[in-house]
Amino acid sequence: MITAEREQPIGRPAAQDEPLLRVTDLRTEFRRDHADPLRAVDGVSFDVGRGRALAIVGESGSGKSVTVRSLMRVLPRTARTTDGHAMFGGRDLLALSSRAMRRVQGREISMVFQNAMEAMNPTLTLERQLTEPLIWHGICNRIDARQRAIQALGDVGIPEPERRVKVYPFQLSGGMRQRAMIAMAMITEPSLLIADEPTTAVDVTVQRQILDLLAAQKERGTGVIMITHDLGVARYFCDDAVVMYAGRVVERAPVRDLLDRPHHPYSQGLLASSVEVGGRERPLEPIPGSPPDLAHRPEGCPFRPRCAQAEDRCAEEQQLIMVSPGREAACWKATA
Amino acid sequence: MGFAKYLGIRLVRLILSLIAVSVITFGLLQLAPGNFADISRVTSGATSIGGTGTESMLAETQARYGSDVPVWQQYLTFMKGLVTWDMGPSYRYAGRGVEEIIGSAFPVSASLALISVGLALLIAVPAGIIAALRQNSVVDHGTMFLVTLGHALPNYLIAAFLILLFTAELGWLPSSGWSTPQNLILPVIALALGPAAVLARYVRSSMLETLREEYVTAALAKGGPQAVVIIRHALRNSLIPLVTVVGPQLAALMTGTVFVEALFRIPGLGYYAATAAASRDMPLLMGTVMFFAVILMLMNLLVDLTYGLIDPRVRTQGRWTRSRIRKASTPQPA
Amino acid sequence: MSPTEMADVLIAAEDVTKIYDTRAGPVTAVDGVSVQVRRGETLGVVGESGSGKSTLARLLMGLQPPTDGRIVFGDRDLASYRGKEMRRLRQRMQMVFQSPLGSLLPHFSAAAAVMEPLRVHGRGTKQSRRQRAIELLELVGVNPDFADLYPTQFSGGQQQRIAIARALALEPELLVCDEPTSSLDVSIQAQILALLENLKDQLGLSCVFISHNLAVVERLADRVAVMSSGTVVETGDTEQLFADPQHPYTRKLLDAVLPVTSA
Amino acid sequence: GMTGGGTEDAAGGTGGGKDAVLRMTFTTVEVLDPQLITNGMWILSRGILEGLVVQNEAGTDVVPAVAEKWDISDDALTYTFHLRKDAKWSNGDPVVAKDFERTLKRLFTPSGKASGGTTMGQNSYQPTTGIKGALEFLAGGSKDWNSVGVKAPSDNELVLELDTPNPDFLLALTHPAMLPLHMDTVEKKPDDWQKPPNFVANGAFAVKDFVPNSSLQLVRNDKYWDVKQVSLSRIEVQQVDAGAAAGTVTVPYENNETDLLPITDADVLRFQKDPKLAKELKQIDTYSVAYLATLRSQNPALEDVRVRQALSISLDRKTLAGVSPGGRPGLSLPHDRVAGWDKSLAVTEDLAKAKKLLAEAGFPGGKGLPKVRILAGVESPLVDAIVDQWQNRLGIEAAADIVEAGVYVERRWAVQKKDYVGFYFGTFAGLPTLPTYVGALWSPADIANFSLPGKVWQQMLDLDADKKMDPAVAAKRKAALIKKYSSAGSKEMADLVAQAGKELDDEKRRQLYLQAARVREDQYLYFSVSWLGSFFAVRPKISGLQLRRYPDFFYFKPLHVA
Amino acid sequence: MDTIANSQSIDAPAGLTEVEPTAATATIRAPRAHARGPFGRAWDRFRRNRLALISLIVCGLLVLTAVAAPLLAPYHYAATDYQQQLVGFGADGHPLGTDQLGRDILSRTLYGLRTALIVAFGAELFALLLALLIGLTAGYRGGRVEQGLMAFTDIMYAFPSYLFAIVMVAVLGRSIFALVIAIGIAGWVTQSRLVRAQVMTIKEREYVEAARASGASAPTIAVRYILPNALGPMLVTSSFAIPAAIAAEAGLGLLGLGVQPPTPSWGGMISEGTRYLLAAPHMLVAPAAFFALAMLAFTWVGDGIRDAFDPRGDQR
Ligand SMILES: Nc1ncnc2c1ncn2[C@@H]1O[C@H](COP(=O)(O)OP(=O)(O)OP(=O)(O)O)[C@@H](O)[C@H]1O
Ligand SMILES: Nc1ncnc2c1ncn2[C@@H]1O[C@H](COP(=O)(O)OP(=O)(O)OP(=O)(O)O)[C@@H](O)[C@H]1O
Ligand SMILES: [Mg+2]
Ligand SMILES: [Mg+2]
Ligand code: NI
Repeated sequence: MITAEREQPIGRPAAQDEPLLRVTDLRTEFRRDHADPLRAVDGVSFDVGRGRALAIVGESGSGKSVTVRSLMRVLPRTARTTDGHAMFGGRDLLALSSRAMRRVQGREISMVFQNAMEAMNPTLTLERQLTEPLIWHGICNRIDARQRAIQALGDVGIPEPERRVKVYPFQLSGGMRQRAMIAMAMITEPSLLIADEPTTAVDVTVQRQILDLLAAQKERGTGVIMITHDLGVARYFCDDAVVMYAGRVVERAPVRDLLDRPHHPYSQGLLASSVEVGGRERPLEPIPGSPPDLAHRPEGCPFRPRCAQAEDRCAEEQQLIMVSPGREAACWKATA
Repeated sequence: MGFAKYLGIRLVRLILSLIAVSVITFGLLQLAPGNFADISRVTSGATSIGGTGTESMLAETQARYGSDVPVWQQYLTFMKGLVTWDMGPSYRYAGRGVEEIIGSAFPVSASLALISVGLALLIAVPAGIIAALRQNSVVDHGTMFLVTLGHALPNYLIAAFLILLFTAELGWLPSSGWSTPQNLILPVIALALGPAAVLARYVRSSMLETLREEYVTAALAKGGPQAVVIIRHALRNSLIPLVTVVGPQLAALMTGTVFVEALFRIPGLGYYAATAAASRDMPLLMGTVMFFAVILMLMNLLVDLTYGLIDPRVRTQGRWTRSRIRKASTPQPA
Repeated sequence: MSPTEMADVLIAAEDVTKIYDTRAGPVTAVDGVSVQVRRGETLGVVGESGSGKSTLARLLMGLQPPTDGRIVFGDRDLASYRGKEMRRLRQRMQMVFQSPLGSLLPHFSAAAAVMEPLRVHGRGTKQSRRQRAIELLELVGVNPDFADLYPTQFSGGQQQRIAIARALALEPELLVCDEPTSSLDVSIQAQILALLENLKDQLGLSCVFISHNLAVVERLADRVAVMSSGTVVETGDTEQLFADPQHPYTRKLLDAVLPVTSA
Repeated sequence: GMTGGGTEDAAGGTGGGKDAVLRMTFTTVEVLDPQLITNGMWILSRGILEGLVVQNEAGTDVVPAVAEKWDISDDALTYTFHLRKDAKWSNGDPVVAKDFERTLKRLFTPSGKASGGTTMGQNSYQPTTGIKGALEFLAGGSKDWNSVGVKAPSDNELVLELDTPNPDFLLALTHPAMLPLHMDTVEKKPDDWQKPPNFVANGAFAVKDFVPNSSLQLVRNDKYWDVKQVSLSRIEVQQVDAGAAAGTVTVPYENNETDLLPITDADVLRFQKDPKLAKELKQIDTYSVAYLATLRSQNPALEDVRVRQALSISLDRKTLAGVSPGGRPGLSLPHDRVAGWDKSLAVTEDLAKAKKLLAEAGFPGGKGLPKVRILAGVESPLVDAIVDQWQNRLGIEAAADIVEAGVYVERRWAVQKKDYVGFYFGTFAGLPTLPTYVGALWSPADIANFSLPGKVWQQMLDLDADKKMDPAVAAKRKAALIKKYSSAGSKEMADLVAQAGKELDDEKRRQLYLQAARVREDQYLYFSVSWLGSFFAVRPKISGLQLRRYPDFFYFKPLHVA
Repeated sequence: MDTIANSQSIDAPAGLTEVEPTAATATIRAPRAHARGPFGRAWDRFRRNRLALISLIVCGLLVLTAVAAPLLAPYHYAATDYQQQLVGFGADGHPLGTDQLGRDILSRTLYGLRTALIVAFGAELFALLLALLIGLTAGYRGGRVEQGLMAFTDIMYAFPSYLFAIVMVAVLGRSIFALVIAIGIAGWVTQSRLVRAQVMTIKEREYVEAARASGASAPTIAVRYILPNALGPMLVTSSFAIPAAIAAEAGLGLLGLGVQPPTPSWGGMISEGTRYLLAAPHMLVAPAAFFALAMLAFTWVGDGIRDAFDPRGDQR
């Protein structure tokens, strides 16, 4: 539900008529036995532009995956999206019938998972799995689908695609597997690609190749949501970024601006915690403490217990507000 | 490791195990008190007209049939018979070769077992799936209650109740016999319910586990219709571990079920084996025990091979063993 | 290597090879590797997944015997230690693992986990051991009030701290850390790295630090060994190696690094 | 199963109805070899194989069968049977005297794996039959077939010679052991002769199909010499293990799947209570005697005859008889249906005297007497009831000791430990004549053996077990032990039986046997507890059933199905 | 990796935040969290499972009933009454009727419960001890020892247990002790395979490696580290094995290898009951019903234990 006093999200200037995806006030909770539901995503809003990549960064458990799974409508059975809109091509993804949603899933929006080994069925050949979306969506027949599968594998740089299409996922190396996963996501030429930490399971050298592969897709106009907790990845690949903390968006900005000059103390902390090659002389300034337990969310600003700059007014939570054009942060400090 | 080599090693191990089983069995049987001649006198001869219980006669019998040869020699003779599939005549079923008895009774037990396990699967798989899909719902609990109940009653009791109900009360089905298809219905049900319960519980937990797998989510995210995803992605993978449970169950049923066979007058192996044990019919007993061991071990081998057939990870990586990929989840009671 | 340098070496792997016999055939995990750790020095080991880093760590710790070559601790071949002697030797070398939860016994409270190595070696009384455990927990930054909680009741960072406290309990000379931060969030990773930096300086530990994260290794190590498919392709002083990588593989690794800040 | 249908056929008359089918239930049949003690032999004698003679309607005498008539020599030692010329095997071969000779030769040939299928199974020959030289030949002592009293001088003449005169010889010939086999087939197909269609019968019915433990199908044997008298065209036998299937055995009957069925225990009570079923219940008391036999023990408590007597006369046998339907108080070891039985043998219940005897023996009120056990191989309400009576009436400690069959047979002969005294429980039946019930069943030799003190019996066992000792020497020593230690009663009984064997006068012989039996009863080494009966459920449409007390109970031949 | 992080934040006690060694940040200190070990948490989860809890109570009641059988039973189990043979339900003084000797079925069922439980628990204990001994040794020692022990286990696995039972009962006599051994031996094999599998998995855990690295001896590791962690799954199988043992006792009773009559056992009573199935069906009802009840209760307790030890149980 868009609250009246809420401003339009800014991720992209509203000049172009509509962003590819506009998420507003998304809330998702988990049912629990003998306890109140657990709010994993608590009023998240952002835009994804055509041909642009949005990074969602944040610590483990901050709600990144639940956010995108809510959009994709592939939540665990115990989860339920209670609120929000996700406007995509004039439709609200969250309001579609499950039938209608199925036509969007895998065709217009695809997802790349963190660990291809787990996200691909070990007992089906690549061909079966790659052609599934084509056949399910009635895009083409089995024979053409096979051709397209081979082509897609070739596109993501897998050598000998004709042979590889017949193998099982576990017969590929980690890097190739992840590429195959991307090929599977791209085979229907979706306009939005959601990638949930697509490179955490692979080596740095492979990570680079995969990011380049995704960048090529972006060039073709595909919008990308990329979840990562590696700020280097965000900087390298993405255009915009949202920083999540405890189910909330605490900062929203173009990636470079965010990393060069973070506004929210949490973003600052993340940056200060990052170790990077060549940064040996810079002293490490870790954020003290650990992320909040969502079941026991602190009053007021959720970051307050760990925040070195916390003040009395932090007992009341600040909304996400504009701090400069194209940038928003949810901190009293940021505006001052 | 190549398949041929793997198979070779497994077969060698199987043979060594069989030799060990035969030695232990033979040894144990030496310990068991009583012998066939005396027992048959008591059991069959008890009401015989003019059968005598005189000491002299007994001594004579013992001298005549007594095992004069040393035990090891008897063992070797037996093993030779086993290898040449000519174990000599049974004592109790005199004039009938042990191998002939097994050869005629095993197909009966085996077909009964196959049909029963088939029925058990027919009950268990849908029940397990429905329960898993509706986890913690009334449907789930109801289904599981019913199947568990099937497990809570021993099969001979179920068999007796079935006879009471369908034959004595309703008169729908023949009580016993082994000649018409109708004869199959009751014993198959009696034998299937227990395994069905175990299997259904297994399917359920395995299905629950698979449904949590990321690739199921991934398939749904590709826009797959739920039914297709469940059948192609979830079901198939959750049935793989089921093979390990079905195998031994099938083996156990195949080698016969004493009471159900007796109750329904089914000329199966279980009844032979039980009567052989009770009457110390050594050749038949040794024969059936060894046969049981062979079947069980072959079944285990078959399970492993089946694993290879249905799980490409095993087949193509040359890891012809299920232990590596089997989930370290708590097994169900078998 | 000069004799004086030799004297300084705490532990050395000399041309060690480790071949695992698996059902799928032999796997050469470590292939003719030689590395040394001098006293007070931290040796960083980087390399891609499966390059044999963990195997090397286990070999150094004497948890597995090498297939070939030898590990020299002090001046003795590890293989020459047997039974009790070996167990006594273990007090001088400790290890921190990748998975913080996985390396703590689920049914041991934080204090019990830290006391356990002391108990194993029969050090002190129950009270004194507990006293020491509390001190250690404080040292690594775990509130001693929570000493009686069980591992799952702690967050990942705290679990790793407890694991570090346990490793320090016996006051080892050598600490082998196998990717101690790679399962942690950036913010928590920074905490643990800061802690390790501190401890190293305070206690003058010799350290083997394994990671696939170049930045982390750069930060903590005095010298770095780069591993690729079971072999060490390059070793050198950290600064030198990062500034001027010799081996193409090292260069490839460094090229793939994505900077966070614009520099 | 296999409801044969067509039972409606009402032709009923001689050789009439085309499809008069009898469906009956029988116990499990292992093999169809009359020369082995198995369940199978009792169905062969009902009309599949026919011997020289068969029993008359009451089972008291014989009537001609394959033998048309016979002559008995004056010394009563030689029987010459004249075989009927029209007797045929089901394959058309004539039944000739040589068939009997060859069959009996097979019977008397010590078994070995090579000898045509007679393996370690019990040989069913009844030693009391008394054919000359048979036992020696069987025991392997003689290899000369000519020494055995079986001769076939011509196709139609069979001569059987006896060791001693045996007035029961003809009845003994009705035992399955004496049935003829088609020896050509047996010898040609040593492994397969029992399998249909190989099985060659000479009785009213031939074997069409045989599935061990499940079913047996018989069809009228058109080659049978008296086929005109056979009304049934087919018999379908369902084999049921009454032990395992207990509780549901009557279901096929009530479900109209079988027409003739032996029933026991509670099912009898249920049938008796049901007005309709009660009419279909047929009872016959058998020659079966349930008895207790003293176990040897290191503890001599039961070696005092007063204790044994007390235990026997304290029993309320009337109640015991009520425990199993059809039972009657077991008054003596010989059944009262045994020809010549006399009330003088009957035990009298006397609880007061029992208590007195116990006190005299040094166990006043049962004090000091070790727990008295009853060793049994099967559970039986009778055993429970005896234990119960001893405890409640006599005030002693008692317990049932039900063991597995193998243990049972072994323990019966062993010397029990010091804390174990008691009896084993058994049932037995024999040819219903005094010579059998006194001279053969629980023979004087048995009594002598059983009267030995535990310690001496142990020496006997040791002699048996000593493999190194020359058997002749061992036998001698055993004989010496028996001579020295067996009870006076057993010796007296042996004398009486020996005299009776030689006595040719019927009444005198009877008296001698009765005297011997009385002496045996007074030893209380064995004593009867119950005489058993049998029940059949028989559908009213079945007529011609002639129930006898023998284990083969009835012949198929006279049966009709309406 | 992520899942670990997730479960941590879920399990962290209220407001539990850590103190930095460097930063003296004032952290909100919640009241001290209650220390909960794995068994404690398993019990918490178990308690919340209503079916399992009820089943546990039923099991408890069954045990109590078994203990108090002499007090509860109106008659001695062997007391006969020839005036009242085979009377049905609700007869005078015999609410569940009598058997063929006029013995009270209620009393016999109660005493039979005793036999069933003694045999089942005894056999299970025996099997468990054997399984632990062999499984732990095999799983921990590895190499030749393991191969030897597992080959032995495999052989025993291929061995029909009824044969064992017959020989055991034949050699040892029909006693509770013989039954315990016979049934225990049948159950031991599967369980020791399970222990071994457990040990193999646990052995790979880093905490075991950590223990080895800190110089713990092999027996210490096996008993102090591996055993407690293998216990959860073992408990599950044990609770499933108990009904199986009850069933086995019943089965042996049917073969005539059960406990010595007149001591009642459910197996014996059921087999006796089936003999009078048509004539006196009431003889079967009580033992069969009790038997089914015990089977269900123990099975569901097993289910509950399994769910309680399932780490995902937290997430539901
Ligand atoms: N299946 C689930 N059941 C219950 N709670 C869940 C489940 N999945 C996620 N959560 C809750 O939702 C919160 C957000 O989880 P999410 O997976 O979105 O985090 P994330 O930001 O993706 O973290 P990571 O970087 O570790 O992937 C978690 O803290 C957890 O408490
Ligand atoms: N116990 C084992 N048995 C068989 N093979 C093993 C074993 N441990 C490791 N390997 C193999 O040895 C190789 C090196 O493994 P190792 O764990 O040392 O690599 P690593 O560099 O630590 O990798 P990672 O970064 O993934 O931890 C791998 O190919 C691995 O599969
Ligand atoms: Mg995530
Ligand atoms: Mg590693
Ligand atoms: Ni992660």
